Amino acid sequence: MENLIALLVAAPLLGAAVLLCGGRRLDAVGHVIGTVLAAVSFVIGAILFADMLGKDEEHRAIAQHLFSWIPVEGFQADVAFQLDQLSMTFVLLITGVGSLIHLYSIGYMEHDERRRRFFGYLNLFLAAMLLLVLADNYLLLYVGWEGVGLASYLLIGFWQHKPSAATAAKKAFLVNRVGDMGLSIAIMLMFTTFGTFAFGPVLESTGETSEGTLTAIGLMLLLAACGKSAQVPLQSWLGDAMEGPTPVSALIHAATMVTAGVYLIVRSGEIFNAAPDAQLATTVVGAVTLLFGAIVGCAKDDIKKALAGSTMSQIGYMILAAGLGPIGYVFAIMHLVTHGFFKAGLFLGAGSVMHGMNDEVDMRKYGGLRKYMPVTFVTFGLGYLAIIGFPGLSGFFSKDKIIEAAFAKGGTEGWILGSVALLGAAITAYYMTRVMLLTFFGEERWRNQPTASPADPSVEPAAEHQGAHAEPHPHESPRSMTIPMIVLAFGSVFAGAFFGIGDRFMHWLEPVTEHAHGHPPIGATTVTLSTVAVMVIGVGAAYLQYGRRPVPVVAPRGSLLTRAARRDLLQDDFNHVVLVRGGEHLTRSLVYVDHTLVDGVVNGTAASMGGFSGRLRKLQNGYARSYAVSMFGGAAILIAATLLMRAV
Amino acid sequence: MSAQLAAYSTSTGEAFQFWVLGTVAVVGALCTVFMKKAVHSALCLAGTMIILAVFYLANGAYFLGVVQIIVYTGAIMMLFLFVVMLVGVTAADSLKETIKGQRWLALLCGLGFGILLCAGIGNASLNEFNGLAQANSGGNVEGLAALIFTKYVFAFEITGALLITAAVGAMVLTHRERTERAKTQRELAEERVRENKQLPPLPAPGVYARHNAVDIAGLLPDGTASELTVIKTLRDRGQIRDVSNDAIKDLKALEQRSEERLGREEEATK
Amino acid sequence: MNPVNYLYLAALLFTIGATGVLIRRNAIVVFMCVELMLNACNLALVAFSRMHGNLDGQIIAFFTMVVAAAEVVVGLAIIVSLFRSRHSASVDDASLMKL
Amino acid sequence: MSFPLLTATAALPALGAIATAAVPAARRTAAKWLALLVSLATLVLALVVLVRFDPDGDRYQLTESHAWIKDFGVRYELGVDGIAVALIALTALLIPFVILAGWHDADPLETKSSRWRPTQGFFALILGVEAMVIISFEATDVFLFYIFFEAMLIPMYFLIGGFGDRAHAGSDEHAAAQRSYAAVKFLLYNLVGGLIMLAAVIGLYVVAGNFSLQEIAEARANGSLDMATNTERWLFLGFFFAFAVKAPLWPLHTWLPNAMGEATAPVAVLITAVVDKVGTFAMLRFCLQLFPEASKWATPVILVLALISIIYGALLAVGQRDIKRLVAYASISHFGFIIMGIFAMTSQGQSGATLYMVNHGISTAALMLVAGFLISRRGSRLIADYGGVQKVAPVLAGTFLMGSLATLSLPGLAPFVSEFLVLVGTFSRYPAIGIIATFGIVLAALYTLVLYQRTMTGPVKAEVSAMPDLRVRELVVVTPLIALLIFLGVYPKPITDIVNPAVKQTMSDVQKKDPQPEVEAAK
Repeated sequence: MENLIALLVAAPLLGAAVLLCGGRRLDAVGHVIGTVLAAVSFVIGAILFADMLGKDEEHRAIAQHLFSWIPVEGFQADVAFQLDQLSMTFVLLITGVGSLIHLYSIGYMEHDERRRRFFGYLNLFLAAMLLLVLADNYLLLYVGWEGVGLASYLLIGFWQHKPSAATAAKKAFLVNRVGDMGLSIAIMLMFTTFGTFAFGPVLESTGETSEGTLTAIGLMLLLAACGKSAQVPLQSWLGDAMEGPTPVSALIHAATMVTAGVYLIVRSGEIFNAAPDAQLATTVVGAVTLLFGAIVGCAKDDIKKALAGSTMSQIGYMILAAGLGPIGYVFAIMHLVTHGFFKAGLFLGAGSVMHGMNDEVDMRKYGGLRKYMPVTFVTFGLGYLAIIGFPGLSGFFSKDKIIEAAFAKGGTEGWILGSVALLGAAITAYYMTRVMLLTFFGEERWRNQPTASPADPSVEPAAEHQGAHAEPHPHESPRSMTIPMIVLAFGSVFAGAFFGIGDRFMHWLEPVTEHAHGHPPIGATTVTLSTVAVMVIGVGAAYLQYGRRPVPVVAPRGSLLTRAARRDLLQDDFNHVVLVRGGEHLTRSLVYVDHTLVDGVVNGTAASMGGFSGRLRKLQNGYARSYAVSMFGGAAILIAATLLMRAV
Repeated sequence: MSAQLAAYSTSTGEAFQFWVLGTVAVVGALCTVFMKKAVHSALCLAGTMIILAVFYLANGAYFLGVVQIIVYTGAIMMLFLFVVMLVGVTAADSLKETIKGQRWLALLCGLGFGILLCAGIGNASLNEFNGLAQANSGGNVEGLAALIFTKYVFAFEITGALLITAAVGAMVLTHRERTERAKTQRELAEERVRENKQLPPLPAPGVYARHNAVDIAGLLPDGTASELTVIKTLRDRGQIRDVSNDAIKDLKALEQRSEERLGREEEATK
Repeated sequence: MNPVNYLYLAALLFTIGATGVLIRRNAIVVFMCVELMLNACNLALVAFSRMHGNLDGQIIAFFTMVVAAAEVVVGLAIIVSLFRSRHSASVDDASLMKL
Repeated sequence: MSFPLLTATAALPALGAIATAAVPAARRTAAKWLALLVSLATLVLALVVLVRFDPDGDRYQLTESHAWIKDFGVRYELGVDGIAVALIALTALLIPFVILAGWHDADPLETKSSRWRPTQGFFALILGVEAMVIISFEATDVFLFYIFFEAMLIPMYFLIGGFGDRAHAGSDEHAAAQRSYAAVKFLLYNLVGGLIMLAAVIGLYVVAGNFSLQEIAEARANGSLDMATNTERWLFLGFFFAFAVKAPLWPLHTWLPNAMGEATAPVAVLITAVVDKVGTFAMLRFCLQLFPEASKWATPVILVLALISIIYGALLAVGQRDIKRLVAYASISHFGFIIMGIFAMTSQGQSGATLYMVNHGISTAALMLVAGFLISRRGSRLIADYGGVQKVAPVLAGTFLMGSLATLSLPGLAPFVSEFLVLVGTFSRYPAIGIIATFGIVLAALYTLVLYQRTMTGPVKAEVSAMPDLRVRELVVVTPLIALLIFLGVYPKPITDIVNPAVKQTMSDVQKKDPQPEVEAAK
């Protein structure tokens, strides 16, 4: 069984290698190979899962040691995998949702001549993510970590001819790199502290070192998590990442990239448990991001960006939960899984809507689409209900638990965090309802006015086949796209109940992330009720604003907050002014310095030498006799020198 | 004591000779440097060399002494004199210095150098003179020969090569190959006509004055001397005696004398 | 008298010769001064040979003479051709080495 | 007396150079093939060395020793330790690619006369450089090393000054002026360094009485030769200065951008990937072994300088408008890492540094050569002249991306291993410096990705639209390099196994122990 673990990673990796190196002759079958290999990896995951269920709780974790990677004096890095319940959960999520997205992409990217490469990148993405969750030491995890960054870079910038896409990709990679810096520093700290960075030894011996060190490590890990999971202050890349094809967004948001941060924190639970300050920081980051993303989500008219905002805030929930320590880990992961289902569903739905609307993304130009694309409507709707935490659907169970845990943290913190979480739930309900109403209800605003087709006709080749400039003809998407949406819809409906009822999921994860029952100051039922209540309020508010009155096609100027939120709460502007501008000035001045100062000193000496020699040249008057004089004088001096030497 | 003294002192005769001739040698050397005319320098140098030859003999280097006289004074100095004649006996270069500060620098260096040398010799305690008595026992020339043809034989051979090379080099340097045949009288004449140079033969020197030596320029009607009348070589050497104005002087003297005579005659009439 | 005086004399002559080389402009005289220096050296060598009581010094002096002879021949030839080409025997006229 | 393998490894390319130079002017292609074959044969010999070398054997192996200049105790002493073996292998590996990449760089222009024979000269010079580099890796006699360390400059000078990049903005005269400026700058910088080193070498002889690295090192170790503290420090500085110029270390770096910018891409690779390695290598072999105390004394300053190089080089790379100059500044940053690793005095740092030399050689070669292909197609070095290449020449863009990723040391590619080792090694002794150096990672990502974005992505520029994709020859050059990058990234063990013992030796020379983790984790 152990030997299968490597295959999990190997299958998609092989796919990536074959597809990227294969060349044009694979264009015809590329997508098939990619999807099949993703599916293969899912099947292997399922087999291992079944095997794991067969064992008793204590012996479920299995490991595989491949080879010694970097053997240096006192520094041992191995390529070794470990598969425990936590990793298993991720493996299933990644490969499962991933395979579905592959399937979906076959239809979505049908008309893109670079589809083969697209699938290659998707496979690479899966492989990297699997490596990340299967690694048994932080360094190997780091490899997966950066690999994910690379894959996201390639995929976000897939339509490279669009400068915006290229920029977005670069931005994503850079912001992630900042996070990666945190991770690498954390690893160095571990090495200097524990002399190793394998999960086992490190996490076991957290007790033997000072809290300060652990806090430092924890904060560095948090920084890393912020980078990958788009948490404040490193969240700015997520919105721009929408430049990529929609399946990519689905993959990034639901299954792979952004969940990595949560995984990292939960995996390093022991460290955080021993470092309360780090935990506090984590919860704060989670809470802030939760509100941040929600507010941004309310203001965006671009359907994908609205969903991006929601992702941000949902991940905020998870980070918050993870920051709560043992009482939260399980729920963080549980929400992660359910979120994986419904967010993937939502994104695929959005993709399908765009697919039918000539890749129009402005929700204000949608409206009344439900009767044109019923399947999309239903699946999207289910996803919607799930995310707002409609009782009985998956989102309800996971999010509710998190809010409980937040309160259970106790003390003022508990109250603050809990109420923030509640507020977040309300806002979530509001903006998701807004999205729903704008898209599927109301009058058909896309009629008798040409869609603002993208400036560059070659943009989004997926659109080229349908007269991009004419009035859109909304239509249901092909089978290959609807099936994954249906499957995901099932997931988003029942997953929560399946996990939540009887705490099945909790018991499943407990051996890894030892769970502690928190005792909220107010009863669980109260919390549940209030959650539902705020949800209803949010929905109502949204209905009053968008359901009753007709929606203007052109967005109104809006309040200051709205405008700020449209610009991601000015975070990008800040980055631009402070980092980009500052950096440009710095580099430019440095180039100048290098050319004038460092180089100038040298050239200066050279010039002065030249002048000196020019003056010296006057002595060379060409008269043999004056040369002779100097010779003679030299001889005299020599004699003098010898005499002196002898005298001394 | 006395034995040691004997080791590094010489007979008073030699001492006397040294002081006298040494002074002369130094004077000769100085003259060599400071004489205006090259000929004089050469002669002074010759003198110095002869004195050196004497010193060689005094130092027991009989062979060298003789060679010095024969080779140097006899051959080399004569060669010098030849060249001087070739270049011009009186080609005296003005001792006026052209390069700024050269002379003072030279003298300074020279002075310093000399002092330093003497100082060096001075503090090199050279008191061991074990004479050439047994080195020259078998005769000086034999001793040298023994060394030259055994120890220094290769150097000797090489000097032979050197001498030959020098001789050939001298020939190459001085010999000028005549590339085209000599011009005939007619050709020369025609050339002169073509270039319109001095068609008739050059005027003879001193014709219009009362002299007729080759080195005296003839006078033009206005009494100035004409360079043309003197041969080129003399002109190059600047060996033209200008008599234009002593001719006038002679005339003055003549008139005076005649006046005196006339005056005496007047007195006679009273 | 101490035979070392010969050395002093040699030093003196050498210095005079050297100074002459520096001062005079007439190539021939310069050349004579060079000869003077050579001779001074010879005198020193002879004195040394007497001092050490072996003939090697004289041998060297002998070789010096031979080489001097060769050198004089070539040097004078050079002077003559120089004079031919530029009608002057001044060393300063041959100052084409300046830049 | 066994077969003198090391001598042969160095002599083969030297003879090859002579032979290549002797090929008649008309038989240009023959010269190229000859050079290629010779370099391949050298590679084979280098591999033999690699195989014959026993990591667990004594320190210097395959040694040869003959008296050379008896009066000064100069001996012709060769011997290789693990570090040298790795670098010799690297050199011998890169040269064939350099030759292949420069296949047409030295074809004579029509304007020149037919007797003009640059091609032979170009390849002969490359082989000459190879020979000298290899022998200076092998030399265990300080004087012998010095000679070739200096002699290297001559062929490099002609390679830089004589065979400029034909893709030059501005007139030919301007190009020529720029080129000669760069060449002279290169020569002067390195000569000054070399002369100061010569002084130090002589000083060493005065102090130690001979030039043999082994003898001196032993004498230093067993205390039979003790230098006055100041003497040792001065000698150390003399050596270090020369190596720092060669490496190059801030603020002695300014010759590198000019040289790499003006030279053809293969020559640029030769400079940064092969010749400069001699500098860092020599720091490891000579500075640390001969002057351990002084090295420890100078460590803080050197580390700070290295740190400045890292950040400064990266920032300047961001600011460049010229592709090749950008790569040059990136290299400066990387050399900062190498030197930092060497003087962190931890076995991770030094193993990392050695790995870094190898990996940086390969990665820079990959990036620079692809950039060269790119430049030769468009005829311009300015980043602004490119755009959308990815659409017209995907393979070229792909290889270029791989090169860039290697340069930003992406995990999974070789440079990551070395860079992380260096960082860990430094961090475990000097945490602050380690952390600051980590910023270099972000900056590296910045300049490489900016370069890739501006050249490869975006709308296709008109001048680029007709650009052909990589040809077979170019693929043959690039593919093995990239494959190697991936392999060494996943499985660096072959190299680390060779390097580790040597590093352990060096650590014992400087009498330094790795800092121990504060918690002895349950392994």
